[in-house]
Amino acid sequence: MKKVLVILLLAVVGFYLADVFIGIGFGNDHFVKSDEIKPVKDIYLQQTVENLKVSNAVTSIVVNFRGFDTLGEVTVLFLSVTALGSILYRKRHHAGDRSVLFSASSIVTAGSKLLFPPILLLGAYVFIHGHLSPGGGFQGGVIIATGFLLMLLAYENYTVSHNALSIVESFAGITFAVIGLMGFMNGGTFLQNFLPVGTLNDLFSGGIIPIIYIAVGFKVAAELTGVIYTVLNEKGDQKNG
Amino acid sequence: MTYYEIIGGILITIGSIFLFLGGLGIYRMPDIFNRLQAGTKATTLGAMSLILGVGIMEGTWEWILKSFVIIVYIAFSNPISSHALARATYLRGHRPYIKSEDKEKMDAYREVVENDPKRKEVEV
Amino acid sequence: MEYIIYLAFALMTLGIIFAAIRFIKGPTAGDRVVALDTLTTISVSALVLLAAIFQRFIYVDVALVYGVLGFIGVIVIARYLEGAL
Amino acid sequence: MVGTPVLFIAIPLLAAFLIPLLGMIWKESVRIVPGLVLMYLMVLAVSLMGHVAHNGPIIEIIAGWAPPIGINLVFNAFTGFLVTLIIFMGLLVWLYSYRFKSNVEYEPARKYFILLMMLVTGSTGVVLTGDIFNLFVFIEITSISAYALTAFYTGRDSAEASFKYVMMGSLASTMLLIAIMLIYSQLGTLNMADVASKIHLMDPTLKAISFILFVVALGVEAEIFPLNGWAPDAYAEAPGPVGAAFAGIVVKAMLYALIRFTYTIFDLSGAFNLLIIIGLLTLVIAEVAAIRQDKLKRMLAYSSIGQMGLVMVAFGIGTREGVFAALFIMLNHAIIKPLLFFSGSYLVYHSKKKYISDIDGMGKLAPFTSLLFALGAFAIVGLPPFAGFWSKLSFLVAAADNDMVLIIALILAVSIVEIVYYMRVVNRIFFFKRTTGLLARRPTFNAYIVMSVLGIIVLMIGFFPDTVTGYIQAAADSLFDKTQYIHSVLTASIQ
Amino acid sequence: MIAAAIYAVVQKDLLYAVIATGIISLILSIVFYILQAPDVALTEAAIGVALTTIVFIITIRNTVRMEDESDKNKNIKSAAK
Amino acid sequence: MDNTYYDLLTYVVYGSAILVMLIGLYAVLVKKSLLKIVIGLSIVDSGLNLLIVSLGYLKNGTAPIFSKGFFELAADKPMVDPLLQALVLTAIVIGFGVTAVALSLVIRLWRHHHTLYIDEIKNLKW
Amino acid sequence: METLTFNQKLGRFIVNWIFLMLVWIMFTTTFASHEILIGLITTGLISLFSIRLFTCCNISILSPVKIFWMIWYLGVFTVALIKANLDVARRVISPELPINPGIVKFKTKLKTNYAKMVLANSITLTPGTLSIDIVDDTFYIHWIDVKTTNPEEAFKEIAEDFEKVLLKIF
Repeated sequence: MKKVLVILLLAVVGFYLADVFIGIGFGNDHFVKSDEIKPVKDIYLQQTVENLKVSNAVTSIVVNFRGFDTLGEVTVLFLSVTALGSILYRKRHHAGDRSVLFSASSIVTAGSKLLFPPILLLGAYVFIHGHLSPGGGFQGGVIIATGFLLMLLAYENYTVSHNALSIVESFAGITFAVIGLMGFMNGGTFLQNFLPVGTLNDLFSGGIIPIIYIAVGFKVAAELTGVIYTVLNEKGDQKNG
Repeated sequence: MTYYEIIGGILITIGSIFLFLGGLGIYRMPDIFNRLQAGTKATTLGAMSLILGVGIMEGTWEWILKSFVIIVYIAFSNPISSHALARATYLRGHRPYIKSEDKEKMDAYREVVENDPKRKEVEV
Repeated sequence: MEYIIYLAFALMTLGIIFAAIRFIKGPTAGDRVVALDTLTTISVSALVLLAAIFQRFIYVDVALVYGVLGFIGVIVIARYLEGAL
Repeated sequence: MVGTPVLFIAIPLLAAFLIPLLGMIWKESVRIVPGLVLMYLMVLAVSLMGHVAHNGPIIEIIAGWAPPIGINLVFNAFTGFLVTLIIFMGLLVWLYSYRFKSNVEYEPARKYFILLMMLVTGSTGVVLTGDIFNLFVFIEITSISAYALTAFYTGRDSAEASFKYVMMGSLASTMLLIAIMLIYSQLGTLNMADVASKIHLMDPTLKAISFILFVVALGVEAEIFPLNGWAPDAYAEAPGPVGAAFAGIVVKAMLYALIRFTYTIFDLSGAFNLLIIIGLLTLVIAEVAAIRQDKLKRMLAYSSIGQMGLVMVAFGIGTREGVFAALFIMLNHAIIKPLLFFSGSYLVYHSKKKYISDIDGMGKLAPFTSLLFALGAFAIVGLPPFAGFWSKLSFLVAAADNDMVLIIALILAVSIVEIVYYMRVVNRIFFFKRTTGLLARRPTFNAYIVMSVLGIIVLMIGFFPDTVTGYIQAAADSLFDKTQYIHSVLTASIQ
Repeated sequence: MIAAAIYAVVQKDLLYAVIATGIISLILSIVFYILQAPDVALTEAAIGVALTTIVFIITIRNTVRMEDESDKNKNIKSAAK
Repeated sequence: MDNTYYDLLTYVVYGSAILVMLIGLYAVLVKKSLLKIVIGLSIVDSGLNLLIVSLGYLKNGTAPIFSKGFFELAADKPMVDPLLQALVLTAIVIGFGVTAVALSLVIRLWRHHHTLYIDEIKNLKW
Repeated sequence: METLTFNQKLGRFIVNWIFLMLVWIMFTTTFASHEILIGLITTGLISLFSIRLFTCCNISILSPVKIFWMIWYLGVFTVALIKANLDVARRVISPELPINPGIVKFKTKLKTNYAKMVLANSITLTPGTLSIDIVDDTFYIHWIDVKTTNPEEAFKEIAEDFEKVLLKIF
């Protein structure tokens, strides 16, 4: 009975939602036609090429135009790591080691050893080239964290130092915030670009964008590795398949 | 139409055929190990040749280098993952489908699993 | 040339459909993961082919990342099935 | 000027990233640094308030792009008032919990203080920001800290309350995002002032739908009926200071967002009536529910929801006096409810189930705490010499000016219900015989200070209401002046 | 993708549901790619494939695999497959 | 490509995105298992992201990346909306954070009650 | 993990660096000076970090003879791969599924883990075989069409070609 009611309710909600969005249209300019409306995306696209010299417009929005959002996003991740630690916290003597029955076969271990440095390199490539190609600090950080996940899976006694993680994380976060504050130099504003912008499609272009992305990459990598490590160390009360 | 495009087209065709065969293989085979056999081999070669074909079709060295690195990754990672999967399945207690009569002899791995106290089958 | 690409897409779609059927039919977790693995590999190829169609070289990066990470996803589940996580 | 509004966000973030490092060097610093940061922010807020009073609103531009392109922060009399309030409450909560459970180990303590600081920061960001999507990000920051703080104690049923909160919260954020997308898809901008100046161009149906989605989404966070399922549990299961922080900080920030959308951004005619109806429903149902509770903290939580309903009604009146009354109630609630939470959590400190009956006869065992609780109870129901009286009076005056007789009658009836259940508790504290053998817990030194400060403020507002009404009047004026807001944001440039 | 979503919701075995969410994010990232959003596709791929899976799987490891716990026998039987 | 094709696509894309959201919502509302609820939440997130990205798509559009060779090959194509993509990036990250927190709460609940069945955890009923 | 002398470390570092630099060039597909510079720094850092992990081989792997054998191995491998796929194709398409699966074992002479891994991967990708586990130096192979269960004969059938070449490399 409850199911039927819920399905009916959802059908109504879905119908209205679909009606609204189909009314907006797909693949067309959906903004209201008026002289007053100048969608900001056009300004973004124009400024990206002309003033910032960044190839990837998404990057320029994420890091420069709306860099404050990214600061918030990084904070959300930081908070969720903290929240995870605080929720899953147990007193020291309750906490167990990682419960590994036996190690992976030598093929997997050797393979992870071989693939681990290239995965790190791929992550580094993604966040260094964030302003030139798809990707950026966040994605690069995720890739690096996934590399660590591979090592943690393959070696039962592979450990990541918690202190090292939090040091990296803190330094990266501080770098981001300090770069933001350095924008106040020369009478600027928070997060304002203070470096020369270079030329389009060059590695050294976009002013502070690559630096911020590198900081974000390190931070995200450290945070997500922390998440993985925390949950991997979590030991269930009951073992089952 | 240049030679690049012809070679690339041929490679793409071959690759897509093998990808299709991979899908068909994992559909038709009787048990998980045979499915892995079909899935791994056919899709690996399929993906490799298709990606190389795309690289050659575009014909610039950037494309070829990039597709080459994807190929290398796939060639290394795909067998590892299927190996890990096969081992996991076996250790979980699935025995391969064996057609012939002599079941003991055809399953050489069983002795290892059953003799090793550490490697007891995972309790459910 | 276009026909070849259409053919490739049709074949890949068929492959995906068969893998999806295997995923739904099961019967064990392992079979489903095999289907996932196959789907990942086919998707990587499809992404590369799409990049060629869109004529954007940089799109290949996505396929690269996908190819690298898909394998880790499979290993995660495999290690779980081994009971060794 | 000692700084710019962006420091309200930047400094706590910097500190939050620094705290793990400092904690490795000196463990005590994880408790001290957040307090120092909050004190600094308090100084900043007060001095900026002074600046605003003379020179008009401050518009902070971020990343060097003028408002329709970049994100901006707005610090005017209204937001400044709320920011000061929030940071003051944050400071008090920090002081109160500085030594709470001194046996808490290093790791949880570090996390607790980081989360508390980020709760304050997120709320401040919600109030300050001038961008819709940025608002969403800050709401998420606030809610994630709130989830974690709710589940802070492992011993109780806190995880359930928190899970409930997570479910409601994430559905709310989904709706918020859809609403933001509807606005963007029509107007092509995310800046609040820019949206407000162009809102008349928007398709009316879409406008109504996105407004409703906003109200529902923010209603979840601001505990508005019928979306407040999470609130009583969260209040009851969270640590005492956190409950106070919810009442004093989070709800205020979310309500601000709702008010900002109703007053500044949307120009819908029916919105005020909607607010009144929702507010009345919330008020009546929450007060009726409160009288049926047998646990102290749940009762306080329902009372808090009821107060929020009152604030909504006051905003819904839609006149300057109504806004004044609403802000006055908000201020009073923000000060009195933490007092009740602080003293109440000491009264039931040793009780496992936290029933109201456990505090019978507490007045003899813990006279100071009981006295403060009674003070808070008298104040919040609106007995004449205390703070709550003036706010309720101004509210009734505002309602009477608009001939809302029915509402006045209803509010008075609900007030009687409120008086009944608060008096019941006070009666139990002072005049019942002790039935359980539970001992009273002596408040810590910090708690004494905090509670005394709150009590003094309550008395002060009660006897000299003129000390705060000036600020509230300025805040109400600045909320009402929509054109000036839009103008000042859109013409802002880098100083 | 719809099929995968329905499957993830209907399936009683939570492990299969998790694998299905993996497939959802796979298809989702291809759709993002076709909609010309490579950045988003990259993010979705990176997060959805490995990270979400591991977090979900560890939760399953720590708790229980079947959705319907009342039937403990069935739980054991189908996990043995 | 002609217009009817795009009209059809409108229905397909928005329809499937909304359908996915509704399926997730269904799981959240009806299912009894906590993990199923969390899975439902993550599915809702996926659908929402798809909805937002498809809102930003433009006919014959191309990605907003001015890479090498872009100006020779595809300069006449319109750019799809970069702002929406940036917003979706943020939304994905936040969604992941919330999912992680929810799952850790699930583990906590398991420690206390040894069940994920929603009816046996009393406070969750309302 | 074992302790290493400085020379070993240096050798590994250099091999690792060169290998990663090759990968980097493939990633960036450009020879612009900036990219090379950043690449050198990044790869150097990563290889310093992973000296203990990437223990495949020392500097001698860069000798021309070994590189020749590597390329030769690639050739052998490619041929086997294509044969394997034709084989799979035949089996999958034919209606009656001509399979006779089973698991066989054999011993290998290879010593290092890397060599074993490469051999196992090659076996997985070649006709009708799938490596299931390695215990010390015994391979357990799932064979889709078992011809013999004798370890030596199985070895000849499956892995001899590869191992000859691999012994020359590692």
